[in-house]
Amino acid sequence: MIQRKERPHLLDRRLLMDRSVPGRRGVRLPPLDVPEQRLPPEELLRGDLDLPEVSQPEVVRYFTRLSQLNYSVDTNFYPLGSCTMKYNPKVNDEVASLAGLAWLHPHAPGPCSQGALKLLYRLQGFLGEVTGLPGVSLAPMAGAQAELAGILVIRAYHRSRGEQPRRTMLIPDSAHGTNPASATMGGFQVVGIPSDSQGNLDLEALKGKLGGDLAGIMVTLPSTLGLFEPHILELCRLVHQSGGLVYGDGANMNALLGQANLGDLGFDVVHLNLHKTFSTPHGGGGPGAGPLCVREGLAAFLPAPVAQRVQGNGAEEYRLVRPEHSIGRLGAFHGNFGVLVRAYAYIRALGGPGLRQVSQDAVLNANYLLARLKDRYELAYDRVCMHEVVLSARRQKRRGVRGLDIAKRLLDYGFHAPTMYFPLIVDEALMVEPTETETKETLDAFIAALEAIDEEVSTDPDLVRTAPHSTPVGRLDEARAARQPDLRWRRGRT
Amino acid sequence: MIQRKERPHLLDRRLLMDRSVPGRRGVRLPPLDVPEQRLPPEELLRGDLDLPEVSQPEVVRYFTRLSQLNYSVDTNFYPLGSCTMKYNPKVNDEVASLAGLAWLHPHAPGPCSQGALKLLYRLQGFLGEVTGLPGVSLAPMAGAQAELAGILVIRAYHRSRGEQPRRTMLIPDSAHGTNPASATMGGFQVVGIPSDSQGNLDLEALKGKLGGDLAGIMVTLPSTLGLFEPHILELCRLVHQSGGLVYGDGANMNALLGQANLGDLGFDVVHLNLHKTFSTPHGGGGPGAGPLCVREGLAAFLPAPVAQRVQGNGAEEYRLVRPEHSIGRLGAFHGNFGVLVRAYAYIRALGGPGLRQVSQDAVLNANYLLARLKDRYELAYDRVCMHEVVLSARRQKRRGVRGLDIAKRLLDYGFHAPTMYFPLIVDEALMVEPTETETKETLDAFIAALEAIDEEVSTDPDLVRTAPHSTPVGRLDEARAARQPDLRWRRGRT
Amino acid sequence: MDSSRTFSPYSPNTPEDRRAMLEAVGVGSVEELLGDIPSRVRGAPLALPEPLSEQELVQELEVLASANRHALEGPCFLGAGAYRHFIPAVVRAVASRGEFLTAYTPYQPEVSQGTLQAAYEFQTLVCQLLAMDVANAGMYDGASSLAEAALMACRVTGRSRVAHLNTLSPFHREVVATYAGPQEIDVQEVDPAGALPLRPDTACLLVQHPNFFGYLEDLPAMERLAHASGALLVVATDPMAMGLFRPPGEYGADIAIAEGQSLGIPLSFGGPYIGLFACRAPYLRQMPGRIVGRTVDARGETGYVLTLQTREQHIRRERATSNICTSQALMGLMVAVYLATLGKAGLREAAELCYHKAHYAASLVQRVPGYSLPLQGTFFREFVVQCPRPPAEINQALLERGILGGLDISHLVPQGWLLCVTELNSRREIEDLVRVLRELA
Amino acid sequence: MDSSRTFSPYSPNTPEDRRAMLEAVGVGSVEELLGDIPSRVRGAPLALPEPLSEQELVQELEVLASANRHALEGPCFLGAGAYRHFIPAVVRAVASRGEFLTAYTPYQPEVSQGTLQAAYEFQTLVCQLLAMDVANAGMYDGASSLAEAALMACRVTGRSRVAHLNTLSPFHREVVATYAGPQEIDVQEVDPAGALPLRPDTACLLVQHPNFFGYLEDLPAMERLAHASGALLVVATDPMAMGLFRPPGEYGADIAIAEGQSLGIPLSFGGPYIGLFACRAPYLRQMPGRIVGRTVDARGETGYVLTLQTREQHIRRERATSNICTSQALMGLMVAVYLATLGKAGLREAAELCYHKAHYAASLVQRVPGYSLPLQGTFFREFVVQCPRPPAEINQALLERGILGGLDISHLVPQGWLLCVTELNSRREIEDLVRVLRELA
Ligand SMILES: Cc1ncc(COP(=O)(O)O)c(C=O)c1O
Ligand SMILES: Cc1ncc(COP(=O)(O)O)c(C=O)c1O
Repeated sequence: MIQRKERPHLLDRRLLMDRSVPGRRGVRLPPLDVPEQRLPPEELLRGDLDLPEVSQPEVVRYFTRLSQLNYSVDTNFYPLGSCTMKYNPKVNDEVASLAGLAWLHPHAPGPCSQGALKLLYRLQGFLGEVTGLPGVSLAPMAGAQAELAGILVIRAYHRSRGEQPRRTMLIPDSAHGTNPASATMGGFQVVGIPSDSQGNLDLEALKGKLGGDLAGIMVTLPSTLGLFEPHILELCRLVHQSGGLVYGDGANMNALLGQANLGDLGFDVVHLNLHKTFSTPHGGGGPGAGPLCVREGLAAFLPAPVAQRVQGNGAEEYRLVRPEHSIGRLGAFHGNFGVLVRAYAYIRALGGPGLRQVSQDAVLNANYLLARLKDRYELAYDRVCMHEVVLSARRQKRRGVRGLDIAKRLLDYGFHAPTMYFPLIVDEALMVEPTETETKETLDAFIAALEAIDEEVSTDPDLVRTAPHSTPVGRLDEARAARQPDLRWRRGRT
Repeated sequence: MIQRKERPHLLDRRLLMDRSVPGRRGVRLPPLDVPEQRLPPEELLRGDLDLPEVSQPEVVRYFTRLSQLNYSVDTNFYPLGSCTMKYNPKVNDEVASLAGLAWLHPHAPGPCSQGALKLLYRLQGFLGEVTGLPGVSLAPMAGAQAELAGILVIRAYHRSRGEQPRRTMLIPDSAHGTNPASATMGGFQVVGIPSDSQGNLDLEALKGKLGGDLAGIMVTLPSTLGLFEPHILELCRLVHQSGGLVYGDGANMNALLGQANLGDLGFDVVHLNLHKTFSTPHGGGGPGAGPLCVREGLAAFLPAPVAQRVQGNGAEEYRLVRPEHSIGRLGAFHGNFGVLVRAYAYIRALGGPGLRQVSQDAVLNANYLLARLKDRYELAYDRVCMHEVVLSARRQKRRGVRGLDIAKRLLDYGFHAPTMYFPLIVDEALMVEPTETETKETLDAFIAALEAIDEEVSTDPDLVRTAPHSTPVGRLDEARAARQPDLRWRRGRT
Repeated sequence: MDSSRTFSPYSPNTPEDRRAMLEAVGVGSVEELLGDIPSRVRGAPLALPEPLSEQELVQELEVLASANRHALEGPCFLGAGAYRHFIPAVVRAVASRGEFLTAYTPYQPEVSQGTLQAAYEFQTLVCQLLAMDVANAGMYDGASSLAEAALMACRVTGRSRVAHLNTLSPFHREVVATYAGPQEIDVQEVDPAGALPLRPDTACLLVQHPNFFGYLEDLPAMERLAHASGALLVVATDPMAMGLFRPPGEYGADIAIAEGQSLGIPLSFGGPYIGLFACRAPYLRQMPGRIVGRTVDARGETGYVLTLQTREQHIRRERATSNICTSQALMGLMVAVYLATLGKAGLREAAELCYHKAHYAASLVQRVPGYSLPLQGTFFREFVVQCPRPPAEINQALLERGILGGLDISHLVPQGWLLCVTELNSRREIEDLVRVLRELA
Repeated sequence: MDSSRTFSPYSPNTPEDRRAMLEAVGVGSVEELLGDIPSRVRGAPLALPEPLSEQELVQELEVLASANRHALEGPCFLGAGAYRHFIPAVVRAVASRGEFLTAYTPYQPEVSQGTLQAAYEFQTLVCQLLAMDVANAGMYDGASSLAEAALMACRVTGRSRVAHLNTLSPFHREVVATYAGPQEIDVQEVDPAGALPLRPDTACLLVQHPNFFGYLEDLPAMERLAHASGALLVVATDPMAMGLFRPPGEYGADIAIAEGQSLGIPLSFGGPYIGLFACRAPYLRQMPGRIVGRTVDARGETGYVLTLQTREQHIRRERATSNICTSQALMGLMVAVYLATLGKAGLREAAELCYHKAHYAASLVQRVPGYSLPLQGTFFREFVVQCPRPPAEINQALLERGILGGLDISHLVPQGWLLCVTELNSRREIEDLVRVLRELA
């Protein structure tokens, strides 16, 4: 019998294959309108193809119900630090699905794709302007791929100078995991740089790592601690002095839009995450797009292709070209075009002043949270933050409740949890990024929830430790998942 | 503090005006690109316009969350009797939103609307074929409006014959409320006909009501009891003999698609509910469409406009015309075109055999429920049913639980309730219409839920009487709503 | 491979499922279940075209759609009751959500709070917009709303005559006639200029404002005229005009209705649209249509329900205030999302854009020799042009240049042409139009 | 009226909100919060075009979109890695739901079961399709998947040479080179005809099947070739072909990848697409990318989580199996919906439609004097035509007749032209194409 409070219709979690009934199907295909051709010999042909057999109503209902198990920006506040979960304008999805864009073939000849090429060309220009780095390739399909590409640009640059190979890539200990991983994939040796007591990169430690093997440094600005590196100019100077290049991880660009010219700051190569700063929807884990922006002298190394404008006979004409010393292709085609269209639309809707307002509001919202929460939750570093604030649940931990528990309890309050346990250098980190698209009232409600949870930590810690209680499923056994991997449906198993 | 099991984010039910903050807005409009003109004198202009001021992210989130409070065909089984809640094919929504259809102006001149007119013309033909009544007007915007129109056709017919006015409209006691209401609006006197012990129309009673004042009869086939009137031919003969016409309420046409020719049965005028039988989405209460189908001799009275094909210079051409003795217009334009497009697409996808299969499956599904449930729940009439089965909770009522309670308890099991307390002549009616788009497994789960509830009626009647327990809100106080009408937000009240 | 023709992608059950179910029912075939149907009406298969796969279906509809010239395809100056306005993407995003789209009328309020709360919002917005006390959840369209308003006025006053100005839309007039005729209600046209007293048996005066020709009426005078005879004042308005002009409620209207299409609903060749319907509080129980009310649940939480159902057909049957059942709920949702998105400032701005552009167009047109504006007064986004030659010819010539002209109303005004200009008409479009008119002078 | 230029419709807070927040923060302006930014890099406003209203934005994008000739606008015979297939409406209906579209990577599984269960379905479907043991939740695209597969093979075998057939897509080859280069992995082309033993330090043999030219490879021979040298067999395939042809798993592939675009993803000028990535169970822990696993929650109910994260960059950092983080989850959802909708019979039928139409087209083309099919063997929906004149000329002539021709591959095959035919090409389109070819013979 069913419990009073249960929502049984949300709990029919049978998989498609478990719902499969022989003979059912979801769509009818057109009849063959050409003479039937001889099929190839049997041994080349597929025997059984074990796919689900379900009707169209079942498909719609199954996935609609799945969707309702999700949390999303469209449902509520999603303060996941480092992820910039801002509102994704609906109009951008609409324009990206215009047939002239959504159904354009990547091999469509030049005269058939001038609109798309113009869009790419203009977007390159916009992003060059936003970063202050005019060489732009839109090819990378996410931030991490852009990092790899950027690292390869640095590698190609050094090679082009014919020096002995430089193998060291410096990476702060607060860096996102993709940075060291990308550096390694790019063939470099990763050398860590610690942060100082203020959360800044330890300049002295840096100085100790400079030298002839230095290829470059990967810096995130603001850092993953949500802090603007005050010594950034000096840092760049030092690295350049040693012959290295400075890579900027632009994942946190939401703090700097229209506020700082990254080129002027001394960055040589920077990637942007359009799925963060430029509001393209995250899709539950992609698609994203990670344009790579470089200073003039490095443009020849950019990943292929890039869009170019040429003066054709009278009219201007656009085309894709391979930069002269390109590090090569990153994917079969021209990047995640559908994502690029959305970012283009976003920039066109906001313009320069609008983008500048974005970063101002993002920073203000974060500092508002900081100011209102710092009495209850320890700050990782007690100073003004940029677009996100890193809290520590150290104080709560002393009362027996971990940051993880607080994060889970927030789900009961209807909020998504902050990013947990990152950056790695902050004990019990809770990294909160509100973004500019949230109202003050929402921030106030979030603050109230965190305050209430802090109360609960004192009054009823078990309530918090066993959270969440109101979500479609309870706390999940991740250890078991990793120990006994069950990664796909198999017949006869449930 | 928040309860363990509550879903607080679903409970922020503040209205738009309560969320309004001066200066916020959801969309930017283009700048004025013409010289500013002089505005009319102040006294013609609006002073304050008290509309909500909210940002775009808030609008999206507000309505997305509202939507999640809804039950729908896309989420689960919706066996609401008489409503034919079948699956609404997604492709039909897509084709209806093609710009050439969705953005066609109703006054677009003939040469600019040939595609739309052809669609209307063809749909008229399809529906004429489906009903066996070749005169079709697509103008009525729902079933009830079609009833009024049909009644007016009957009125006009009698008037055209120059007889003394016939004022009596016979209506069975099982009829839907729209039938008597429409007859009254059409200027007729409603005279009721009782049902006999088998749920059939009482032929003897009917005979007593025939006479020179008889304008016609409104029959629902199958009746709202889900039963096919076995004496339908005789009934039509008798009415015709008295000079009356037979109106068929086609709301239950899902039982008869491809099974019976309504013209051959003796109907003179029939409406269809495209939002039922022809799978157009109900939209939470519309839009619908109620085409009116009449026999040849009545076509001249149809509501305006109807589509016509003419042989233009060489090519065929379509246009809208006003039938010669039309009862007039029902709306400013040509009916709910967007709904008609969907119905057209539905018919094109299924064709004749497909439609026939629809009714077969609808009837089989209903009889399956009947067979599996009749041991637990009394049948209104113990006989084979058509597309829906009317149960009675009499037996459960004796154990202290009403049909209403059972309906509410079903919500806890994740199912929508059947139609309750209709038809009025069945005590504790639960009217279940499964439709053809449900799987046997879903029906089995529904049966299991009704069985479990019947157990609960014995073991824990209070659990049922206080249901629902798992829905976004509990049982609502409808009496209070009617006694103290609160029909709109007002400033300063909550 | 043609097996795919033999199944419906929308129906799940397979021959095996059916067999199992027939067995449970205890019959050998569905035919046995259909035994009550007289055999002589059965038999002939439906003569419908072959079923199409989804791919073919889309192709067929694309062909039909492209055989039309739609209103976003180029400059368009058609209005006359259906208006080309910009619709923000959020309206479509919300209204296409399956939970709204595929729900029924909210008969089980506990699982229909989405539809219900949205309808309550809609009622609020309609009241705010029209400055009226109460509103229902929407009617079929503006014209049928006006007809229902006329019937309602007759119920309220116990009278059976309806007067309307001669500036009422001819389409609305026809619908009023359709609804009024069978109830033996006389429909009478009065001239606003010669404001004679209304006949004492008049239930209401119907005034369209802005009227069919785009112009404001003298509502204070109409109010006096109606109320002096004990008739109700029924105002039919355009909701976009409500962004700029004083609302009916401020003129003493007893019932106010409007075609809601301007507020976020696509043209769609005339429907589905939605009728806005509002009245003064005392008349509430004579109002037709669904009404949503706020109440509390068993735990005291706020919730919404369909209310005052004793007015309705399913309770009151032949004594109902109207026969309306299924209405246009989804369109009401679209209106609510549209108004929430534009908001207070946005609706004002949109209305002003229309106003300025229409007036700019009018100022240019009347400077073209041969063209004049025969009507006096204040118009909103539509106005009548008297042309030097039949409007049909002008429209034809415009169409050849890719421009959809105004409505030919030469049967109402000699050489009359009803031109509509909205925020979607750019300056350039307006000036191109005027250039062509000059050629055709 | 131009005040509307000064706000962002996407950001809610008003000047008053900001003032209240600044007060709570205890600063006078946001500038003070940005004090760490060196003043000399600030200042100049961004030189970007003026912001657009939504209405103008849509108009601008419509102009850009209509400056392209898209693949549904008329007959199209382009393929070569991106395919024009029919996509059922349900795919778009599901993938556009905000709850899927606007969620992040499912880091909080308790509120992300939708994304997670869908990914588990995707993994299942990929395994079923390719007949492999395990799959990840998707990679950027097919080409980068192949590159990651090559790196993985090097990790598994501890070797650093990658061999591939000369029939591999040149685009894929380039991407493999990009990824392999920095790790000092040699990429070597081998000729399938001269099946020499592979060098002993070869980590894997990469085989595309059907290959770039549309033809099946001799996979049994390739399997022997690879495994004989202790190298892994990596097969890149096309998922639509899996409806008809034996899957890589049945040929002993160790890693199988595919570009998933054919399965419900629009062409979109080349992206976003998705790479399918599967391998044999023993290599699971060397697999790159996100993986979703089934587990239980605190109450013992089934639930899904991201798992085996110790392979990933955010845990393992420089020792991760890959740097991939954000991937193409939404495309994975689309693939899952597509496959669920077509199902077992549907995918087979779709593949057969492609096969028969492509072979019909080939049979007609090779009967046109001057045209021939230079390659032997079995092809699926693409084939190479040797033309009597440069393919560029032919394409140009076709375009003038509204037909998008095949890919010019004359740099790979003399006068070579890669023609693709899918279920979206009607018989008439095929015959029209052939007619034009005849004219151009
Ligand atoms: C600081 C930082 N760098 C890099 C990345 C990687 O970007 P992507 O996920 O687009 O590959 C992320 C994403 O979370 C990030 O937060
Ligand atoms: C039997 C019957 N007749 C008529 C109607 C009225 O149709 P509509 O709601 O389309 O006005 C209904 C709708 O519920 C019905 O069930």
